[in-house]
Amino acid sequence: MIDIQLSEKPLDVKTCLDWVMDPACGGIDVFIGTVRNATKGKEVLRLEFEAYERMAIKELQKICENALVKWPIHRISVHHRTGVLQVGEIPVIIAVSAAHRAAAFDACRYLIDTLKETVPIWKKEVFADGEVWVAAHP
Amino acid sequence: MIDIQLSEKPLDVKTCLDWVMDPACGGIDVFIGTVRNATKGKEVLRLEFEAYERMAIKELQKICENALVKWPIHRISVHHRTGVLQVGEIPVIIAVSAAHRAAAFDACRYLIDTLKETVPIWKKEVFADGEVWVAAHP
Amino acid sequence: MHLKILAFGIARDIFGGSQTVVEIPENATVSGLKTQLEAKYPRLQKLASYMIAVNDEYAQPGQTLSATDEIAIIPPVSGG
Amino acid sequence: MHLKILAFGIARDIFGGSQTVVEIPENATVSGLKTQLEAKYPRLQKLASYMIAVNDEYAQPGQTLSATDEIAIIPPVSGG
Repeated sequence: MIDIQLSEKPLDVKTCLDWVMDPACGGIDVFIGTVRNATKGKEVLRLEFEAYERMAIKELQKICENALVKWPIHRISVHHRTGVLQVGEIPVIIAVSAAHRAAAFDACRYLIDTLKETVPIWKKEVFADGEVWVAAHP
Repeated sequence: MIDIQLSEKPLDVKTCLDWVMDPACGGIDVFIGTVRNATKGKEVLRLEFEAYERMAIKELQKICENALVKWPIHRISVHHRTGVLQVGEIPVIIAVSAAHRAAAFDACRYLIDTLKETVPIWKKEVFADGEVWVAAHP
Repeated sequence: MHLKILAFGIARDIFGGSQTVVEIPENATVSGLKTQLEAKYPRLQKLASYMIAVNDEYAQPGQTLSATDEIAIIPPVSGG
Repeated sequence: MHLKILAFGIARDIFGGSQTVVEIPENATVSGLKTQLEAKYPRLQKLASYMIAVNDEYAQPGQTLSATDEIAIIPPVSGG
């Protein structure tokens, strides 16, 4: 069972947890991304996220389906934020429930690693003296 | 920075998250144990947790300090429940924040794996037709 | 044929807008489109990489394009 | 000397209470205590394993015990 959301509004960890909780599950692993105040020693003022929304949801659906095939997990919730985020805000939450914890950990890590590689979402870091699209240039 | 609690009252994920969040962090990994409705195909009615409290806190402190030495992580929160828990309730929450996600994942997994090996807390599974201290016998 | 190309992230900055239109022969491939885009927008060659998506899927270089496809340029992603 | 041994989990069931008292020679070791406990409570030998803790720390087999130590029997743990 897969729950995917792209949202311009603040993400809520409890919503994701409530969705993945299941009486047949013994463990849940949750990854929560947060906006850091600095990158490579330079102060970050805010982040701006942009998504190719329909394709992003399709790619997220694919990686979640892959995870359900690769590991004995029950439920996955992936919520990703778009728009302007301040330091401390949450760009992404990934929650995975499973009967046994190893599968939940492995699947959660696979999901965030793969999301960062394939899902068409872009992040701009805004500094006091400029801004940069992350990963755009070598 | 380490936050350890043993509690007879229901655990709260948000409390742990709020504690580990930090503007210098880019990611948080959280493990949440939940009481499963069955073990080896047999229906579980409830779990009963018992701790050797002072020693449990001391052992938890040790493994958290080890994690802070082994990985570049910022904050750790470990809350463990004692007493009687129903199916779906939360025996344990472990939250770890870090600048980069790999360290948060590795440390969180180390903490739950090691907790289950060394921390003096015991769990009794109660079935309709009897009860058993988990792991007591070969 | 005219192809409308959607742009996101840094590609939007390079195109100077959220889409651009190119004139390209019938049955042109993804590779052909990339060549044409790079001629029109040389800054694309400075990117770490970029992909073309056709109808919400990553496209292969040899794939042919049609005027009815939804085509997008996907610069290096950085979600999460 | 008299030693009071705290018990948890299945050890509490085996002792029939949250502690037991054993009479043991001065300077007895952890190993010696285990031998004596197993003689008094043969069910301990059926456990997957068990440890002795002295003053809130896991103890080594050769460690000597004193009457002022807080001693506990630690059956296989199963937290989490």
